[in-house]
Amino acid sequence: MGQEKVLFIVFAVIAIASALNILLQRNPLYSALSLIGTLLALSALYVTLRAEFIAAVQIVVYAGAIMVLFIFVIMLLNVPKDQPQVEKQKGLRYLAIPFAGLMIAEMFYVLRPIRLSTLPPVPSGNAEQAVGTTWSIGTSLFTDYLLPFEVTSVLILMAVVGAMVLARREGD
Amino acid sequence: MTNLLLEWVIKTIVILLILVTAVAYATLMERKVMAWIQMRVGPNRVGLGKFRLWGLMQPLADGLKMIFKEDIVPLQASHWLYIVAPALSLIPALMTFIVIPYGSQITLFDHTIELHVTRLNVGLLYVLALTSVGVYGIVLAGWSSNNKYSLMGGLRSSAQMISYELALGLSIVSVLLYTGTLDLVEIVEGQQGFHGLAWNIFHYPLLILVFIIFYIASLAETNRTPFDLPEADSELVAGYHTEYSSMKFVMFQMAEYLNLITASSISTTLFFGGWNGPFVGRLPLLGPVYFTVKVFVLIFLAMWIRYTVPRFRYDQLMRFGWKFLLPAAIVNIIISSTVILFMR
Amino acid sequence: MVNYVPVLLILIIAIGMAAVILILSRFAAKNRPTREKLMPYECGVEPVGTARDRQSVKFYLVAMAFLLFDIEAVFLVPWAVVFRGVAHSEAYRHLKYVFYGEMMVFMVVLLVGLVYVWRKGILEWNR
Amino acid sequence: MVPLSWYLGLSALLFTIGAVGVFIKRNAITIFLSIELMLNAVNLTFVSLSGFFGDVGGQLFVFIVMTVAAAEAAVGLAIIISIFRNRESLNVDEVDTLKL
Repeated sequence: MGQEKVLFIVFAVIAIASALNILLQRNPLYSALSLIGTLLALSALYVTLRAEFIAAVQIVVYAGAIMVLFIFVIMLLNVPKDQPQVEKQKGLRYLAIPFAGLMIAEMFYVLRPIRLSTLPPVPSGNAEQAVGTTWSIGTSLFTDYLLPFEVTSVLILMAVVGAMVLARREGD
Repeated sequence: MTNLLLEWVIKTIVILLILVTAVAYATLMERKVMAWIQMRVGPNRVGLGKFRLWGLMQPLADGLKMIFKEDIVPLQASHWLYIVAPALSLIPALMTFIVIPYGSQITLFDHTIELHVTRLNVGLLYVLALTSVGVYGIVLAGWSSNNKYSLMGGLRSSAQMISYELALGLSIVSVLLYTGTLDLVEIVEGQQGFHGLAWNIFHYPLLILVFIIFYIASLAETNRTPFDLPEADSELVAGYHTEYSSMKFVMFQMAEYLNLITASSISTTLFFGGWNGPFVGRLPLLGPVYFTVKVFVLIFLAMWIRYTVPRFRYDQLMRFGWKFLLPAAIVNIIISSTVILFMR
Repeated sequence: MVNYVPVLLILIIAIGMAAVILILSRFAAKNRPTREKLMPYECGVEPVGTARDRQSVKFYLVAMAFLLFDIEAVFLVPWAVVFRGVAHSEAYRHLKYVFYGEMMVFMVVLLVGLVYVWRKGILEWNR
Repeated sequence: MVPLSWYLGLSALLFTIGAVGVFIKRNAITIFLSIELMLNAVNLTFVSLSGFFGDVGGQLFVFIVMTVAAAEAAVGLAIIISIFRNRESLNVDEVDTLKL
């Protein structure tokens, strides 16, 4: 087995194990920390796919900002543990397992015919501008994908205003 | 491949050993500098046998003392997180240094050795990513101790770190506008001209302002005094590490000094030409020397500031970060990009 | 991608180092716990209440503002990296003002956000 | 080299775990975390297809998805905070009425 496959398996196992741990933990803080484990493993997988820039951004934005926000909220609320467990739709829990099995079966059915097994070679000469480098992201984001980029700024502005209105109390 | 791997392993271990020693002596340097500024002598007793050696063995004695301190895990603490938190703070701090170039290349036994562990296309982003992950150690230490001072210190500290991380990131963007690359090796190589004195800060005068913003933000990022609010001892005892003792406490201290060294190295790389200096082209061994000298000048500056400037109040700190540094960094980006657009 | 191997290497070494230090501190020193040592430290007084209490929503608001401006910084990075090359290359000559203008629009929209946060007093901590 | 189907399989597995989390968890924050996991699973698909087809578009899409996830996290957590303030609970089964 090649070195790449070993690396892939290691990171895939980390990703899946911490993803499962999200569900197994009762305390949301531990769930959030497990999700960070998945995010880091995914970032490593992005590197194996030559998406270095996205891998770095994954850590800066996801692990370094979004999850910090989650952990802040969990720490600020500090939900008492001994809450009565109200569960109105009991069936859902038992529906989840066959549903998951169905999805996995479907996935194997769909993935079976895919035969692509190697990444395309890096074009020689302009490795600086190959897919996945900062240069390729920059040049296409600000030309071909200009509209989504500009709309993003408006989305962020709306999120600032919305979150502020929702989270602040009157006279706070 | 195995050759390359061996070279990496050796380089990594050497770098780590140098870093750990540098951290140990940075603590001694801190106490000496503090002593000089306050017109005292500072630690000067611990030496080898009869020879006092100006207290040069002090870090060793401190280390031994800390190892044999009792390791306490408070009863109400979240046991696991309490133990893991210092490691989460130390590991990212140790990992940053591998992308920083400390020399060009030297030839040893017919074997050319590049004086950097590795070069990444996204080197600067790698550094930023590790900085942003460093928050977790502090926030989790504060939470898991189950102590009011720790929690408050951890929350305040992390809020401060993320606030100044913005100014840090945006000031780096101004540098990127001039260098056009995220690769730190390339950034240093771009400053080689004019007898090794074409440092970015001389070449582009606007970067002086950027450097000031960057330096202040990195001081705040490393939680050093004017910005050491999280451990303001008059209000929060020792902040997030109130409950920590023994080597766990040492790990937080190591992380703090490592971050200081890293921040100084990044400043050197981005603004002061990295390993560049006169005659470095003819004598590559001068590279690491220049680099070390520059880094230590910046560390000395940080210590000087620490013992000269009084501590901010928390509201002043947040106001300064958000209402002064952040807009200043943004204005700098606008000015720099306009200059580049109409340059030539 | 072979350049990323040292990252993995140092991650492993750093984890190992941290583990060794943690184990060292566990076994090197004598451990004599008493009730007082294991209590939360509150300057020698018996601890009052619990630390698992609700905290000010201010911290959430600051983290939220950080998150959204961090996104801005991340968008600025690829732009800054290509900007000089675009502004000075012949191939992109007709595009350089577009490159400049679009980022200015982006920053103005986000500066409006900063002004909003500022005016709403999120950045004030002394009230 | 690692074949494409491995990446896609991993992504599908992670997505399934996230979906199951939404089903079986009753804590609003954990459900939210599961949704983030699903977003990440899809991101992995985008990045791997982008890598294998040599097209940068997929990676840009991931970039945009991250922004949207950030905006969503900011607003979603604000909603959770205000729900918790009114009901003293994070259990989604307890907040199914529209009136206070």
